[in-house]
Amino acid sequence: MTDPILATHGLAKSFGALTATDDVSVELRPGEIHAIIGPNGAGKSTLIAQISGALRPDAGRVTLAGRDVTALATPARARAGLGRTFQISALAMEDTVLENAVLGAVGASGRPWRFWRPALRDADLRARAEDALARVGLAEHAAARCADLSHGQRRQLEVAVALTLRPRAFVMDEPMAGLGAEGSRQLTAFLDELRHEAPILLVEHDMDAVFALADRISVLVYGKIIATGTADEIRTSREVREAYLGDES
Amino acid sequence: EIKVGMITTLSGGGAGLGIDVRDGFMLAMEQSGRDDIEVVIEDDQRKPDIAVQLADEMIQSERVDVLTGIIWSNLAMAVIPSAVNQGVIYLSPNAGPSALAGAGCHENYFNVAWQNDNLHEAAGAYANSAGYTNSFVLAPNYPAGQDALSGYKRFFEGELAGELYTQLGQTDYAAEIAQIRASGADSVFFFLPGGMGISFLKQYADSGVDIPVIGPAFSFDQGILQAVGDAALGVVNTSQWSKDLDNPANNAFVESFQAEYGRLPSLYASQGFDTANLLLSALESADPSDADAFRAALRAADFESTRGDFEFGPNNHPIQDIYAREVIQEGDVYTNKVLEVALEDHADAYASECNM
Amino acid sequence: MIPERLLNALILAGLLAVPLWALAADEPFTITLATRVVILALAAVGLNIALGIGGLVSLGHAAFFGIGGYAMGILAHHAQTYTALDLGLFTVSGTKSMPVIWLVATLASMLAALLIGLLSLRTSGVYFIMITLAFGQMFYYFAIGWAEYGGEDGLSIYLRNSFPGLNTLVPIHFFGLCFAVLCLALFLHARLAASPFGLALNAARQVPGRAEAVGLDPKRLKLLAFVVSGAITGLAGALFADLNRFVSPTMFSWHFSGEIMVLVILGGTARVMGPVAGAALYVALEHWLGGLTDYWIIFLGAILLLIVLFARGGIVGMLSGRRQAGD
Amino acid sequence: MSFILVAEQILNGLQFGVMLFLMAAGLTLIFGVMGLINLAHGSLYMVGAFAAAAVAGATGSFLLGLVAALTAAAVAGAIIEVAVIRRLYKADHLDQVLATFALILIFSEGTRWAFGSFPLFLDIPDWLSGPVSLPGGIQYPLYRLALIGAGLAVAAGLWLLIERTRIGIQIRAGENDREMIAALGVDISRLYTLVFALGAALAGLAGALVGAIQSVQVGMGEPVLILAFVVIVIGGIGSIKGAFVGALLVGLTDTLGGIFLPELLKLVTDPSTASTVGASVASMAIYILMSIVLILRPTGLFGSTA
Amino acid sequence: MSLLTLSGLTARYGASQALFGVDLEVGAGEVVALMGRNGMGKTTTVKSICRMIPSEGRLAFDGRDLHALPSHRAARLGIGLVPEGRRCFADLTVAENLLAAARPGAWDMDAVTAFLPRLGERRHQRAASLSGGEQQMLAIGRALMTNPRLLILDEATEGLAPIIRQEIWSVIGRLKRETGMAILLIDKSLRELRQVSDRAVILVRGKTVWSGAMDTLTADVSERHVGV
Ligand SMILES: Nc1ncnc2c1ncn2[C@@H]1O[C@H](COP(=O)(O)OP(=O)(O)OP(=O)(O)O)[C@@H](O)[C@H]1O
Ligand SMILES: Nc1ncnc2c1ncn2[C@@H]1O[C@H](COP(=O)(O)OP(=O)(O)OP(=O)(O)O)[C@@H](O)[C@H]1O
Ligand SMILES: [Mg+2]
Ligand SMILES: [Mg+2]
Repeated sequence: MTDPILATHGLAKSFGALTATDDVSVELRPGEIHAIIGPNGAGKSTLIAQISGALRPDAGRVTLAGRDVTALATPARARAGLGRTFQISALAMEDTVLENAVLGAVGASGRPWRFWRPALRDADLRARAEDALARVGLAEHAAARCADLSHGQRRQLEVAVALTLRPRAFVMDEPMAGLGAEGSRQLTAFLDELRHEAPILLVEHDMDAVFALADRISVLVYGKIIATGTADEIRTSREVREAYLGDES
Repeated sequence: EIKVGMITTLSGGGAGLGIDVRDGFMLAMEQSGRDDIEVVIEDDQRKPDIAVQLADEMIQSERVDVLTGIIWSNLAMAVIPSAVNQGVIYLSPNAGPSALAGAGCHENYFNVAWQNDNLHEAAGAYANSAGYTNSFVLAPNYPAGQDALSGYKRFFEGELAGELYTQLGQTDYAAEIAQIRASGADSVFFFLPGGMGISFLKQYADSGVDIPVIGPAFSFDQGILQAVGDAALGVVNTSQWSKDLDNPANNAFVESFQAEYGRLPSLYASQGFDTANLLLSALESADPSDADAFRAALRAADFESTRGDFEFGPNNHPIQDIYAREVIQEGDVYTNKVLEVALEDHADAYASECNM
Repeated sequence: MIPERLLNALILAGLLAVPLWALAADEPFTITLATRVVILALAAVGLNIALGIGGLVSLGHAAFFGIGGYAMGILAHHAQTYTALDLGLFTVSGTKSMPVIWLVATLASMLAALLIGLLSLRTSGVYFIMITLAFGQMFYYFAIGWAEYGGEDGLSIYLRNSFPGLNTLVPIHFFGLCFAVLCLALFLHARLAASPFGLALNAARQVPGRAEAVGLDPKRLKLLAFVVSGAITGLAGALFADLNRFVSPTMFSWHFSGEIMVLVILGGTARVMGPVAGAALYVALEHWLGGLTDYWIIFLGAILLLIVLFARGGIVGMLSGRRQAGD
Repeated sequence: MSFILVAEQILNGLQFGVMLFLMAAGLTLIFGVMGLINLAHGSLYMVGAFAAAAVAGATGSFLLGLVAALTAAAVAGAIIEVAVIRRLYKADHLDQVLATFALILIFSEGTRWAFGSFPLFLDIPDWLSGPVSLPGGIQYPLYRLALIGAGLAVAAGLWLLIERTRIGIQIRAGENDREMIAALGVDISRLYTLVFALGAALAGLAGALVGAIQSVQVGMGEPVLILAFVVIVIGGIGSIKGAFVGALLVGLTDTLGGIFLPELLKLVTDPSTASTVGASVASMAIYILMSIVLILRPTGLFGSTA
Repeated sequence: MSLLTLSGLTARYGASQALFGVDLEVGAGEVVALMGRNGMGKTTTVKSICRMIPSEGRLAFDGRDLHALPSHRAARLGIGLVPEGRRCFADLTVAENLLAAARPGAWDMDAVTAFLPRLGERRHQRAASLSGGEQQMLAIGRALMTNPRLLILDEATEGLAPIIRQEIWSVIGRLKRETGMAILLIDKSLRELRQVSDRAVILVRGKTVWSGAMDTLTADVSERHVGV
């Protein structure tokens, strides 16, 4: 078995009396999509926040390609190869699609301290951004203002910005949220491709997408992983049905 | 055709003083009947940089012969040195910072009001004559405030029960009044111009502390006495002018001012009036185009001042009597009554440092 | 509607044309007034970098303006009185040379901006507005109590400082000097806004979380913007002091911070020429209305109010019609 | 320094704080509910003081003056809200800053135009004037005690209004999501006008109460405005409780700082330097307090972290 | 007579037009599904009905022209909104959230907490600390407190765990059965929509392209316009 690209080791985080994540260890191996599912308030976003560096864990470690990144702040983790998308689109709404993508390229270049050369005339930055936009199918909207995009297009742009980082691992918090059936299908197909570029840790409530994509699924309930397994194993687990799936599918 | 530039404060909280200076000045101009004098009036908003800009305008564009009007020391410090260095005559109707009386004096700068320390010095002298031996003194923490306390201390011969600097623009003096109450002083000297003085006096009167208070005229002037009300009654203050000074110039001034503007004149109005009359008297005998002659004519101060005798010392600052006045009530109106001369033919302390 | 580029060119050309006309018509004061516009615009260009691109609503920029002013005042005062300036470890002599004064003013305000920024950037929103105001007020009260340099009376410098090759006492020379500095600052702003740094800063204002997620540190970006911004406003302060040949604590007052901000908003926040348009209109109003009535400030207020209510995006926004999100 | 003096100074600090609270409560309410930085709040304070002085002067009744102050300020507030502020809710915060700045200019000069350039007279009514003796031998002005009482009563009333009444709940809901509360059938415009008028009335009341012991003059609102901003920022914006604690902290710091800092410095330097340097530091004291609070707690003492 | 009538409704966000002619009717007691792909104008239609954005065309509720009314007056006519994204008042407790919206009628605090018992249990908890599903319940309860004649649910099940989605659907079913309230529903799950709705209206690019009884909606039509 190959070494994991991204792994958490016993992550724990409490808010006062509430334990949001409790000894969570998950691994993301090359080429796979690892889905995290669980009831609302189970601690999924809290887990993502700890992986991305937005929240400091009370205990536990995060490793990226074998390197311990627990002590690094968010920007440093991004530079170390972690690409994330947000549950609620976080884009610079006043700017154009291209500018948003170039922003990712600026971050990836690690040189935001250049004040003289216009960013949009920098061939490297631009190439990187345009490439990412083309891959998510937003190339012809490059000049559009982000505020004028539809919900689905914004989700695509979220992914494109993460792509400009050429990350070693993706972390995605509910990328399908708010997408219609058709949008979900398209994004599902895209993620299926993307996994070969870098593995994806996927938090999602859309079970069709999860069962279609995930190589492995972990179920988080009350901050604890109660089960990890293939789609079929999870689908049939009684515990998971009671806590999460109900009598669906 | 002679052009006079007046830069004074006509808007905002300090506008009352500027308006009085202007009105007093213009009254004299009108009474002179001369129509060859043009007065250009501009509002400095009590901002030094605006005052400087206006001075530039007056000098460069309007090409005035004489500048006047500034109320506040800090604005005066911003405008006067550079204006007089450009050859313009400046007549101060109000501010008299020590820096311009001593080493910084200038042949083109004439002060027609007082050097800043004068009224405080008189207060110190009055405190001696009233038999006080232990004073509590307070003033805002800025140069004029520091000058005020040193002016008082220069003449006061007793001990200091306490010395406090308050914040500029402070409105609540409860803490200071408590200090005064606890200090065991037999008199209080304060210099708190404008609204600060009103606040202090009202709060002092209500506090039950009954140590007698002395201050310069600024907090007891006609313009603000009504706002202080009863709290000011009986307080002794020092001034080079008073409404009830009995001389023909003053009687005529008080009467004509009241007739023209429908209110009693203030200290500032008298200063504006005197400034204009000084200017008019000099214009009688010389033309501003002949600078030396014109300066000599100003120095002669050959005019009827509302405060009686008036002459210039070697630094072009007044030598004059300063009175102790008491606040009284005349019908509905609060006003002042002269008690005694606190300092006679008083000159300022900085004249010796001036060499022009 | 005029394209913004053309409008920008027109504004600059107008600002240059007025003093040239005044020179021909022998109206030296108009040149002084134009110089005042240029210098206030420069201060506002500084703020516009922090406020417009970085979203840092600083109500303490008077601190830098004042520091620049006092740098000039102190150096020139010591040169004028032939006294040495005691810096604790060593003493230096004063100077009347503008380039040296500018350097000191810029460095001093950068240093102050660095310190104030480091502390203030822990907060955001209204808290940021107020903490910057607090720092401004601290400087203000410090200057009032600083008896050595005149306290609240301030410092007068009898002769304007010198610049090699120019006679700064001639109004048009000094205007040209200030105008050149303003043009440099405008150019800097324009380049900065389009640069990777500007893009990153702009994103850090709109979506700090996203900026972090692509490996950028919003705080450091904003701190740098604040420092650059403070430096430019500080330089403007030095020029302003030289224009008036006078410095006083009012340069530190919160009114001044507010006024600089009003210039930016009036002209159009985040627009390159906004500060220039704002300063020109404000100074013109202040100058012309003053002659009309004692209560002219009422009219100034009313005009400002009408502009906010009916001209979204400030003067430049109104004339160019280019919408910006958030207008 | 005697116990009596210290106790009296603490009372003075409290009284100053309570007055600041009246100003700050309206400001924090308006900011919290409408997200509006109302620089013109100080003008409403001034309007209150002038109305009180004018009416008390004409009728001889201080109470009528207070009523006039409340009414005038509330009406002025409502007019501002309807005529200006309402058009700016959707605009940038910065436009609101500019608009309320313009309002300051209009109000200040308008007041001067209406009432002249000289300060007005407003005095403490006879039945509240003079000192009373407190336990421990403290002589303290009755009026200032009344101010403390009035301030505390307003604080309690305001707290009840905001926390316990349906209007208060709706106001707080509007703070969270203005569009949503309207979509649920609450007339948010009216509620806003009401909140604005209420905030204005509190400012007007403060102006009138303070006007009796200070100078009623044009521009009197500005220094208090800055202090009130300091208060609400220390307390945490939008929090009535925060405004109360912040006001007391600022009141005490400002009052005690001005007195005790020079005394402390006298221990290490000569009295004259001590009093000037002490006064300088004291004038910075509240700003120093505020920066320390914000550096340690970037959203104030009781501010939400959002 | 229909309760809500929209015809030829247009709306824009600043310069960009979002609705180009929406026709929609909801009769008393009827459950209507508003369907369409992402960005087709469903939420915009809802915002127009609730007077949160300006619009033009015919927009009437119970015979009254809604365009003449501000948002709160429209709501008082009896339109209850469960908005996209829940939008509970985060700093208020559950009880305060409900109280803020209360209008006289059969749905009062007791009725709502009896109908949605979880809200009763969480009465004193701040809305911000509720789980996503509970917040959704609260949003529904809050809309009920206004005693609406028409309840609008915009993506009421988005972002919720499957088990909670089922709970919400059963609540909607109960509302339909037990109260006979008219309901306008937006959701992406066609299966559940089919179960509860009487009629469907489909929007494409801000225009009504299809409307009819739910059981006449063929797989072919829904595939073409909605993507499923
Ligand atoms: N900053 C915080 N302070 C206090 N409690 C918090 C904080 N952030 C999250 N929580 C709580 O921690 C728990 C886990 O929240 P989290 O956002 O991780 O859930 P989730 O699994 O992502 O849910 P969902 O599927 O609804 O997005 C919740 O009960 C939440 O209320
Ligand atoms: N605030 C806004 N400003 C500008 N355009 C907007 C805004 N909100 C929505 N739009 C645009 O209006 C159109 C309709 O959006 P709307 O939100 O009504 O779609 P929807 O059918 O509800 O989609 P979804 O299923 O994603 O919720 C979209 O093109 C969208 O980009
Ligand atoms: Mg989540
Ligand atoms: Mg929608």
